Amino acid sequence: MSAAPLLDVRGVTKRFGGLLANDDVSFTVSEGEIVSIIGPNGAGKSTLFNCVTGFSPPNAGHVLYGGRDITRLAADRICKLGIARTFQIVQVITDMTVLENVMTGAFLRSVRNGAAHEKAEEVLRFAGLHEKRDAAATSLTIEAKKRLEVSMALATQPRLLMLDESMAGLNPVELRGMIDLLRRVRANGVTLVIVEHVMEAVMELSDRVIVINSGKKIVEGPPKEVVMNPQVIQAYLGDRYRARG
Amino acid sequence: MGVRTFTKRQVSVSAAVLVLLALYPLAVRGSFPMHLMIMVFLFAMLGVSWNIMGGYAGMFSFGQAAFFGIGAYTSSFLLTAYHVNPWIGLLAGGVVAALAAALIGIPCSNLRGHYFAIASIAFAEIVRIHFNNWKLIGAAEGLTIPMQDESLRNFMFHSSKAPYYYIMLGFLILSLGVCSWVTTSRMGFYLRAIKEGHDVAKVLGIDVVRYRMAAIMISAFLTAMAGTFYAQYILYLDPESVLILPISVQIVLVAMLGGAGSVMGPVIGAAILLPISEVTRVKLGFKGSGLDMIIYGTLIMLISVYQPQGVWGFLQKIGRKKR
Amino acid sequence: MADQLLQQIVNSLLIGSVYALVAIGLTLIWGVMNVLNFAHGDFLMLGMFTAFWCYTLFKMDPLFSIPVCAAVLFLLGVGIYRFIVSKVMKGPGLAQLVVTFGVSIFLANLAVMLWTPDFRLIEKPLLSGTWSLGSVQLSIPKFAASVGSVLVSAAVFFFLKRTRTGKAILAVEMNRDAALLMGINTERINSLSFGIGSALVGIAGAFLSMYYYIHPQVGGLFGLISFCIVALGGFGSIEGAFIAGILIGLVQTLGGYFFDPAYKYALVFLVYLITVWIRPQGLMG
Amino acid sequence: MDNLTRRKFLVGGGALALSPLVVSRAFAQGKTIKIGAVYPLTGNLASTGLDCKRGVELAVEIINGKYDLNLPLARTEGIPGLGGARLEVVWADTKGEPKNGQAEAERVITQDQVVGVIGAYQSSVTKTASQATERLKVPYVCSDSSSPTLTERGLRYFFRVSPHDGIFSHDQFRFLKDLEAQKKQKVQTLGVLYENTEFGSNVGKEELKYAQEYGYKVVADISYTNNATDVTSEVGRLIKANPDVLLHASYITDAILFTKTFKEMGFNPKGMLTMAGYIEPGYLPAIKADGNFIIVRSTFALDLAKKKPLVGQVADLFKKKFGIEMSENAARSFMAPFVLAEAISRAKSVEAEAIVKALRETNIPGDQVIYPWKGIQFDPKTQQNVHATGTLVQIQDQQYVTVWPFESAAKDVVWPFPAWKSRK
Repeated sequence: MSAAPLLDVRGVTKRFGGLLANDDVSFTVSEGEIVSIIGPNGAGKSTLFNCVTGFSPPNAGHVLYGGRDITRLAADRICKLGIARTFQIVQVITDMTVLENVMTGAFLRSVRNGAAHEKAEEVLRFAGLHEKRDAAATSLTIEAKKRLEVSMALATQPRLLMLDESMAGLNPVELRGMIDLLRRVRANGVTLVIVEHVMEAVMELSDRVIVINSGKKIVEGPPKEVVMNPQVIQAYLGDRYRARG
Repeated sequence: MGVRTFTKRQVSVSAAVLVLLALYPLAVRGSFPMHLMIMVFLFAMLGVSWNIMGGYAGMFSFGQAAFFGIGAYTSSFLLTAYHVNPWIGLLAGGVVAALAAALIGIPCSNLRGHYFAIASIAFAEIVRIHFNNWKLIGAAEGLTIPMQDESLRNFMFHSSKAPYYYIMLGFLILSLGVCSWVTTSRMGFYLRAIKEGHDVAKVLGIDVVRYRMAAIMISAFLTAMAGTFYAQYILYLDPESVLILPISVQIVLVAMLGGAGSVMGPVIGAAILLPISEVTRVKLGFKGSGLDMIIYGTLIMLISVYQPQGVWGFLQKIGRKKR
Repeated sequence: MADQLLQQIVNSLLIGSVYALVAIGLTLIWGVMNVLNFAHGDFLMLGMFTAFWCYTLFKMDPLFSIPVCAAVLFLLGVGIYRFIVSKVMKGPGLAQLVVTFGVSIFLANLAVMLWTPDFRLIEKPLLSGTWSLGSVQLSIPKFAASVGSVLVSAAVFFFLKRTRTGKAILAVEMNRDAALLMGINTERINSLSFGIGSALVGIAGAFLSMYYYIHPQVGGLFGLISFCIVALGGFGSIEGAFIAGILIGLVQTLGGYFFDPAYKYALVFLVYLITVWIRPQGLMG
Repeated sequence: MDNLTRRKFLVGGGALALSPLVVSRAFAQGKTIKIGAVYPLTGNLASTGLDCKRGVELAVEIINGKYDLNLPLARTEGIPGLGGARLEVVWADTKGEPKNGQAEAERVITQDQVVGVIGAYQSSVTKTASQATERLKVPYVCSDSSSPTLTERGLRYFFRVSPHDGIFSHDQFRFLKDLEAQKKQKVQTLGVLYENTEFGSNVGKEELKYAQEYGYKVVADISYTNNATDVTSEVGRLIKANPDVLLHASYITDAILFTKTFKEMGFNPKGMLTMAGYIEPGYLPAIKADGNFIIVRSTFALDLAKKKPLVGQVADLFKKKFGIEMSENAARSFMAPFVLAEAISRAKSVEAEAIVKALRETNIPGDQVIYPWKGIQFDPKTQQNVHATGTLVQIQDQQYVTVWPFESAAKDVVWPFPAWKSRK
């Protein structure tokens, strides 16, 4: 890691009334990496996403993207700079078709309808949704909706893609497909930060894993090491991983 | 239908409708059928303008009368006080209304749904009350537009309603053009995303406040144009005739009945609602029982319950089945 | 001068608490099912007419016909919910907004058809006249309405916080899905809330009928002002509605007295707009 | 636009277009002559509009039939100048909206070929309707709209029989002067209270003008929003200013609310001179005894019959025909058909220019009108009836009683206004 990191989170703290959702969290993400953030429910992972992407700025600390301080920027400005994200609960535009949804994302980098259309078609082919392009977004299965959401984010042509539980609720076949999709996304040069509960995906995809508990970062490292860490096993992982395994 | 493509059938139907509409003044006698169609076009235009902010961006404005009135008052005031040509007044009215829209857009930039609806009513009421007391523009007495020679330049015609008819038809086509340009362009996509939710819009890099603002301002501009037309057509205006809540409600109804969020919806809505209300007035009016308004209220309830997507959606469904 | 000031403050409190009484029913309906009832003012009108007919036909004073007004409006509310509002709840947001406009136009004109657009007053209500407290004139029926407003607000507050049904209503208000999971019949809660909300405005109608004229169009401005009060107080907040009602009463009366009566309602709407600009969720939201 | 609606339009439009066809206005004599009557027959003002309609209906009946009344054209059947042609009214509903005033005036002229128009009660609607008649060159005789501006526009085809708000306001001041001179009452300060739609603000303007002219001091000048929920702040201002006389211009809703609030807050001027709302048919039934001693401007009162038998005869006919007493609105609208028909009769033609010429030459003597006027003659410039004046009536024992001009008074005026507390 010689060059400046793509994303540099420094001492982010977020309070909701008396509740400390993020407590002095720091980490970095380098260009081309896949970093997973894991932790029990309510650990503050989604809050951290919101702090980074401008949806709810932190009370203290800084977020640097490509060396630039983006802590106080509005969400749409951050998106324009190249950070795209998805939500824990799938967010698509319900009264649009699949293609129109993706075009809405593509319009960020192309003003004209035709260009956006082309880009959207390209993304849909890439994400394996091309056949469903004229279907209403509401008619899709959970898996297709998740793919759609990822496609919408990709259509904004991000450098950094942050996915909030994109694997939840998928069956094993669908899970393979999604893992494959994310690999190809990375191969195209997009850096990934994912919040995930599905450990199978985390273990397979991640270069590095960050573990958060009660708003604090407790461990960071390669996936194999992290799962061996007694602190992690105690805090959260143990039961669940063993039960699945 | 990511890219708008017109089928041959659509083009030929539109051309036929346009020819029929162009010939209509030659086919009818008397002023009432002309007046009726002018009112249909006027409210269709108002509905189309509402649609840009309400149907696409989900800002359910119940205060369009404010923009309508501002348009009518601006051109009429400029005409009566400074002899400014009404065509220039038309543009000035649009600009003033768009600025007023920006003024109200700022405090309302985070309001959605019901909250926006109430705020828009409050705004329109403030405008109405102020205009009602503002001596400069005639206060409650309103403005009477002085009779001038009839000419296109003066935007005034006495011997026939046909010129008003064609001008209003032109305005309607213009607003339909703006609306369909908005829907197929980036802005239309963005507005629909904003309607879905501010979060989903922001995550796609959409500057929510800016696009909402743009939608309100475009809508206000077109609504104000219709207002100037109204003033030149009726030649008199007072706050009670252009700034009241029932006008705003009727605009929403036209859009909803036809189909909010579709380009042609409000046109269909106006073509159904206006003849019903005008004809019941002429046929039932002198009995004075309130029956026509009861019918109107019932109609609104039935539409909301059974056809909430509007007639346009219903027609499209039928059209699809046929194909 | 000072006397009139005191008088005006008293008047503000009187009209403000009546506004609050009118608005509480609306905030309940809005809070529980997120439906904005544009016919609320017309419900008020029907409450007033109910009191009027009780008085005219059965010689029943409005003070005693309060339960009748509440009952009639409760049934009307449940009926309108069941047959009309519940049918659009799953539909597009615009239909939800517009449907009650239809109800409003329908009810107001039905009243014209049934009862003519004549103006009526309840001639000799039990509570009438004024008390002179020093230099301040206190209208007895208005004072009664204010006391009623405080009592009703308190009763609704305790009903929601203390009773089983009330807690169920609050649960639905906070989180519909969770309430459904907890085994609460949300459909029943909806129609109950609509009924209670309507009954409350019926009570307001009974109090108003003691001193206000009764007319098919009487509800319009009351309805509009109660929307502002509800949005100002924070949706679904009983205490918020009460505070906002008093605030609006003060703005209107003192604004009219010191500034310009022609602008007093404009001031009310302006205060509302400024508040939601700063606090979109309302005072207590 | 879909096929169905388009077809409906074309069919509807065609039918509308064919029905009246091109009936030449120079129609055969001895038939019927149509006049258009434009009124708010539905909507908020429906009851007023229907009131006006009754007045017009009775007038047309008298013109077409043979009645032994001292009214123009009463003793002959139909219009003598046109060989006894019958008068027929085409009714048009405005819903009280200005845009409908224009549309309906145009509709009755172009489709029903009416030769003249009457109406429209509300001044704003009369404005648009009379602009339509001006464009289409058809005479308009108005006897029920009171905005002074109507006859200040220099319209060629518009005539007004009834007094306007300026005249009414002037009457109030002439009354005050008479009161001071003849009844030895002292009046120095005035409170001017008016609602802020067109009607009220016009009256307010006129009253302020006359107050200065007649040398009264205005201690309160209050314009307020109509249809208010509460008027305590307005009354508070009045109490603080404490004027000798209150001048109040309001519609009925505010009239009721103000009366109740005056009583509640104990506002006791020496006199209350009011307009419009206080004489609407709905006011007294609603307010009952609390209305006593309030003075209202009027053009008509049933008790004029004592001094003018014609009034009693017409009022009796009215009551027989409709089962209710003739109201002020009905009485005002009553006169317009006579004026129009009488002019047509003299013109012996239905050509607009001929009728206008005849209208200008109108000279109906005072004993042929049901108001206490010297007659009907139009000012050559404004075309306003120069003899139109108002009367003042006072509510005494819940009845409207003519109290001014003193020479037409049915009863003495009660002055000063008895304090609320002293009443039982």
